[in-house]
Amino acid sequence: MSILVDKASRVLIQGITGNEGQFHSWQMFQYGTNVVAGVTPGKGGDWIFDGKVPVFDSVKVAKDATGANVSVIFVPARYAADAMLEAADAEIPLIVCITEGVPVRDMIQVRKFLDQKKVYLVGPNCPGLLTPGQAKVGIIPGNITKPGNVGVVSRSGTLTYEVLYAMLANDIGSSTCVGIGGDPVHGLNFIDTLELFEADPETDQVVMIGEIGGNEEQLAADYIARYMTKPVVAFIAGESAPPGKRMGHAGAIIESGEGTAEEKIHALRVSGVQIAHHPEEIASMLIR
Amino acid sequence: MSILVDKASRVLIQGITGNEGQFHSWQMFQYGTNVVAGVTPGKGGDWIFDGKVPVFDSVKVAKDATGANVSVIFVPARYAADAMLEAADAEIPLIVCITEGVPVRDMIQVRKFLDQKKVYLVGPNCPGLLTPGQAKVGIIPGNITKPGNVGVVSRSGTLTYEVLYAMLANDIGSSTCVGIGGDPVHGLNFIDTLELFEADPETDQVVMIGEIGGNEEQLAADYIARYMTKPVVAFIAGESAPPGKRMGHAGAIIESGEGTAEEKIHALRVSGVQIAHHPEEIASMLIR
Amino acid sequence: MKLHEYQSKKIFEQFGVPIPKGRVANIASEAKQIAEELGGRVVIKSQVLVGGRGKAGGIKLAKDPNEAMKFASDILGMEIKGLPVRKILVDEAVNFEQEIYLAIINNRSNNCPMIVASASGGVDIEEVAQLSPEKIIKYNIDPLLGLQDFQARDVALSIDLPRVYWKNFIKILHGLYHAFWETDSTLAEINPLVITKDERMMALDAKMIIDDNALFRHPDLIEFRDLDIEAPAEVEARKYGLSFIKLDGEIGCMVNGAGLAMATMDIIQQNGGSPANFLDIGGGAGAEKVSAALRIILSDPKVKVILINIFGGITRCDEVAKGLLSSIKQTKIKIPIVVRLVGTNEELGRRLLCDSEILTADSLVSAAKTSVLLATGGEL
Amino acid sequence: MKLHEYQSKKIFEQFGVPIPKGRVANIASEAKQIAEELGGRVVIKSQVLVGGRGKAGGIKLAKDPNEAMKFASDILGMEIKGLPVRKILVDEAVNFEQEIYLAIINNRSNNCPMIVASASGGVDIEEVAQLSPEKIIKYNIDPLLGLQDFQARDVALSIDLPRVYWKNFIKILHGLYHAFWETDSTLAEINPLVITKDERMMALDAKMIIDDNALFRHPDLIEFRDLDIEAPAEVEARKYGLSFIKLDGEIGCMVNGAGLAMATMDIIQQNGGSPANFLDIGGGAGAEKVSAALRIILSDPKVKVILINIFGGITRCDEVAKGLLSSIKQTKIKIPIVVRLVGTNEELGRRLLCDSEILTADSLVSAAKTSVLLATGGEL
Repeated sequence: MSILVDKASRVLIQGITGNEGQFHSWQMFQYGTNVVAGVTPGKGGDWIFDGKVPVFDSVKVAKDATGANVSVIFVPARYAADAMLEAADAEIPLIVCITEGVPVRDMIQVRKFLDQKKVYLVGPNCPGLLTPGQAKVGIIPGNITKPGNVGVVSRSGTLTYEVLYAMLANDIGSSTCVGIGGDPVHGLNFIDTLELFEADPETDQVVMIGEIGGNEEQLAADYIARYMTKPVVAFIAGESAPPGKRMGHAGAIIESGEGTAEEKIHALRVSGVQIAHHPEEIASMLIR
Repeated sequence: MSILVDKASRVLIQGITGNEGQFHSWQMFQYGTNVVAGVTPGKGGDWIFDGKVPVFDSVKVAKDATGANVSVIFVPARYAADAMLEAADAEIPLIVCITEGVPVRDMIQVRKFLDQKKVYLVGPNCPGLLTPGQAKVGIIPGNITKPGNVGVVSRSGTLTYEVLYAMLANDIGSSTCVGIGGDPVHGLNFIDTLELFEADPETDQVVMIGEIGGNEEQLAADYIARYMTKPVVAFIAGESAPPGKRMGHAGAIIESGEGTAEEKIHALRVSGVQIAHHPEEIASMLIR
Repeated sequence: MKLHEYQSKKIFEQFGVPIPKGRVANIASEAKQIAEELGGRVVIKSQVLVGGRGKAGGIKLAKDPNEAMKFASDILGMEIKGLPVRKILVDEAVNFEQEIYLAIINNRSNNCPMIVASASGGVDIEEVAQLSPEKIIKYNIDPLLGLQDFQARDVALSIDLPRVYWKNFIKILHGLYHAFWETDSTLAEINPLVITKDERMMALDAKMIIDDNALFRHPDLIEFRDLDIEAPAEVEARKYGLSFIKLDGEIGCMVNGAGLAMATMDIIQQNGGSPANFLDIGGGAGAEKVSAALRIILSDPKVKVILINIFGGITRCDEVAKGLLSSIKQTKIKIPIVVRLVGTNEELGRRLLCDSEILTADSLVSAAKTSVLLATGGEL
Repeated sequence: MKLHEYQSKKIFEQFGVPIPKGRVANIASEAKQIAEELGGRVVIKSQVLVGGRGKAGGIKLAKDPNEAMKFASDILGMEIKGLPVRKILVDEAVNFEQEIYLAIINNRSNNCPMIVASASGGVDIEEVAQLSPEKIIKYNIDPLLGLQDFQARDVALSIDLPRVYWKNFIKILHGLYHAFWETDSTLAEINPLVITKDERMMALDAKMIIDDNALFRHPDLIEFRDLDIEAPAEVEARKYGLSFIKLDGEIGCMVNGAGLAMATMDIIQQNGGSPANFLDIGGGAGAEKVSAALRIILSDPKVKVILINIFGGITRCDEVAKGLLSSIKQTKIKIPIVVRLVGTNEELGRRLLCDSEILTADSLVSAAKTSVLLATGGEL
């Protein structure tokens, strides 16, 4: 069908009554996502969206009451770790943290705790997930893609939209789009997502959007060479970036010569991945 | 054969050059235990026991060099947690901590770390293990028991010796004796040990020595009723103890009416366990 | 190590748990002065390490400084459950709406700290636990991760705390947790945590127990040990590293190992006697420790017989025998001593004793029987 | 946030890592005075946030107070890699036997802190890492459990540290680890950690980078931010929550999202142009943020064209258009602006712009091509 989320996903939103949370929750709701609950501590008992979605004080209570199995987090950065831990402690199997600016130390602790819990985390600092026509779980605009056979995985936000938009202009849709986020410590990585796409019968080919910093793309290249049967097209942003300067994402630091765009492109090319020069070119490299 | 240790066990001793460590290591060595290494940070390169046992600076190095698969810890209380963590980190599968007086907070952290590592911990504050004629791993005197078909498990130290001694006087030997220690937070418990004895073909019957405090004996009673096919004889110390006073072991606190000797004896009796009135009586209740 | 209320409150305050204004005093006139400083209405609280102080008359509400002085004087003269009151805490009187119970203890079954909380705090919390266990909330904390905000909120939710107090409650619970963890406590308890009429929260009472084994990490807390409240014999025992507890019987016991010591006491009781004490000389005790133990036992005039049960493992029987002999030489001991020695160097030990007046037994049961016989005036 | 050496040393000292005696100064006479206090021989170290200070002449050993004053005066007049030296650190000169490298950073692959150590510390550590990677020890730390003594010993063993220094080294490594963890650092580095001729260990140089996202937890550290060393445009950008980095090209960029901003720069370069900056206005940027971004770009006189690429998601295209129009109204902008707007409210945004002089493009590639053409003096 798709990976991670579909129309059966029962979505809970942490921070549903905040400014950003409310805006995007409404977008998700309008898209047709099965939003079953919101959580804002201190606002339990309220209802939102014309009385259609109940708000709870805690994730545990919300999960017990609604059977939520996905949580999207929109709370401010300093509370994000607590929100992720709460969702994991309540054993929500898929946690998507949109919040950007979460301290690395918090994420290190969250990851260590989550690793014991066997739950999926996507993000933080990511646009979330979109399975076109079924579920929008995060902030990827719903109108820039349509159902199709291309799995999309990306470390970037608007760059992903650019790619989806170019695909749509060429009448190509996607099975699921996954924004994994660009922070140095995060949840789901390229390999995890590629594995899921490889196993998904609705996905025939994959687009992978990387950027400078770290070595996840290189590891993904290795994985692709060994295990992927489906074709992969990739774009790596940051060829023109000077080394050692922080590029908005903490993740986009070139660490002492490691993690340059050249290096990543080379590794991917060797693994048989087609490389696009710019986002719009991707669409033309996909199989109709 | 026995449980946990036998003549094939390759024993490493942490704190081998300390006062207590050296004395007991020598006893173990003389008993015929396969002592393969000692660890004392800062003394790596030395040899001990007439040049028969090498001393290393770290457990990892010692394990790599000698293939040690059991570690006994004799270091002072304030260093015991570090020693247990070091052994666990080096993935020594059986760690026996003799040291008494380890802070509870340290043990809470150690247990949490060890639970991730899948290693056995016996103790702390315990006399260790003895498989008669094969391996003495700890401080249980070697001359007070002989090979036999009785598994012995105990929260106590000298009380265990008393029981073994009475058994020996009646010509009854033991398969393995396990002192699990009386601290509130510790490793192997009664149930873990009973399970091992139940599965051990050399063990035909089990002696269990408990004391006031906690609820491990009650849980064991439940386990025995459900799963044990081998007969169990038990003695519970502390019938005469006034409530609420600390009895040497932090574990021996009667917690608001829970953990009295009466309660434990009742639970065990209901589970079909024979109860001895005093340690010497145990010998007469065992099957020849 | 149990801490007094005033000591626990001092620690709570350091960790951000609000407490009433107040100060400790040991003379009545000081109580008057503190009452004046605090505006008159105060609570005078005896500082003794036992429960049920209130019911024993050890806590009184004074409406003005003069009454404070009077009550202070009364309470400072009291004995509560055998403990003399040497110190009182003089706290501002607080009007409150609700009493909450909030504590952190170690959960032995799960090897982690556990929050225990109830909306029905106060003096009857144990009754609440008995009659309405559903009103007691228990909540485990991951010891490596520590208390998280969401957990503190869950606790607030569970005890139906009004939302307006959540923020404050979360802060207090974090404070309590840190106080518990950082001081190596085995118990940190607030009972009651009150909501005052002017909508604040504060800890009206405080109780902490510090892990004795961890005191090496807390040199500042060792000063808190209140030697006053301990029997001199127990203080002496600690000095020599002996584990000693005074009881009411007539047969003094000296044993190596806590379990064996309890078993020895049990056998004495089973044979109609009553132990005068619990005394564990520990592993590897030498002659000096043994003589100290003997001295401590003999300091109790009720003791009629001494039973010594040693199973030599680390402890060597000859060392024990030497200790006994040297003590006997120094002090003129008038009561009979029954000794059972088994294990390491047992022959050597027995040989050392055979010329003395010390009686030896070859089994624990016979040693107990002999002791009981002698204690009840019988003859061998 | 990168900290200066003197700031990092201050933190190290708080966490028990020994440092040389010394003080920071910003005038040469002060350096002289400090040298007098320290006994004459001192090292004068420029405090600028770039590597290679020594090779650039920014670190000098002075044999007496007068020389200290002279060197201080020289160094305070320098620029190192474009950064003016505003402060110097005057440290006692230390004679040493060995230079050790010791650092803690985050291991992205294992999501945990990692110790990096080498017996061959000093200025050439990067060369050591290149040529003899086996001389660099890497050691992961469980973030919840924290650094344990045995691990510190393992590190000492791995770098063949003589045993006499172990105890000291373990203390220093614990200090460094705590400094790293407690301050939310992403790097805490000592290079070199020296063994002095009189057998002490101390951190001769210190480097820390604090996680900007965690500064809310460290109000005391925010004061450490050295605005001097940042281009005014970058300071301004931070004020508005914009992520801005000055580069050397001629085409100013304004994009929403870091990845898309990099991709936009890449396309400019692929088409023969060169970007003047990286500028991410972030998600949901309103009109005010857009005008600020425009002002910042225009403050660079080298900019010949501005390329604005907005993919509206959270960001609304009409808000961006409004921001642009209001800026244009206020400032007379003489250079061409090329805009590409897609996504949320894109129609509305384009309609707002159609009467202005702003050029619009319908694809990223065409926007880049137009910008390059205009920057190189071409005409449409």
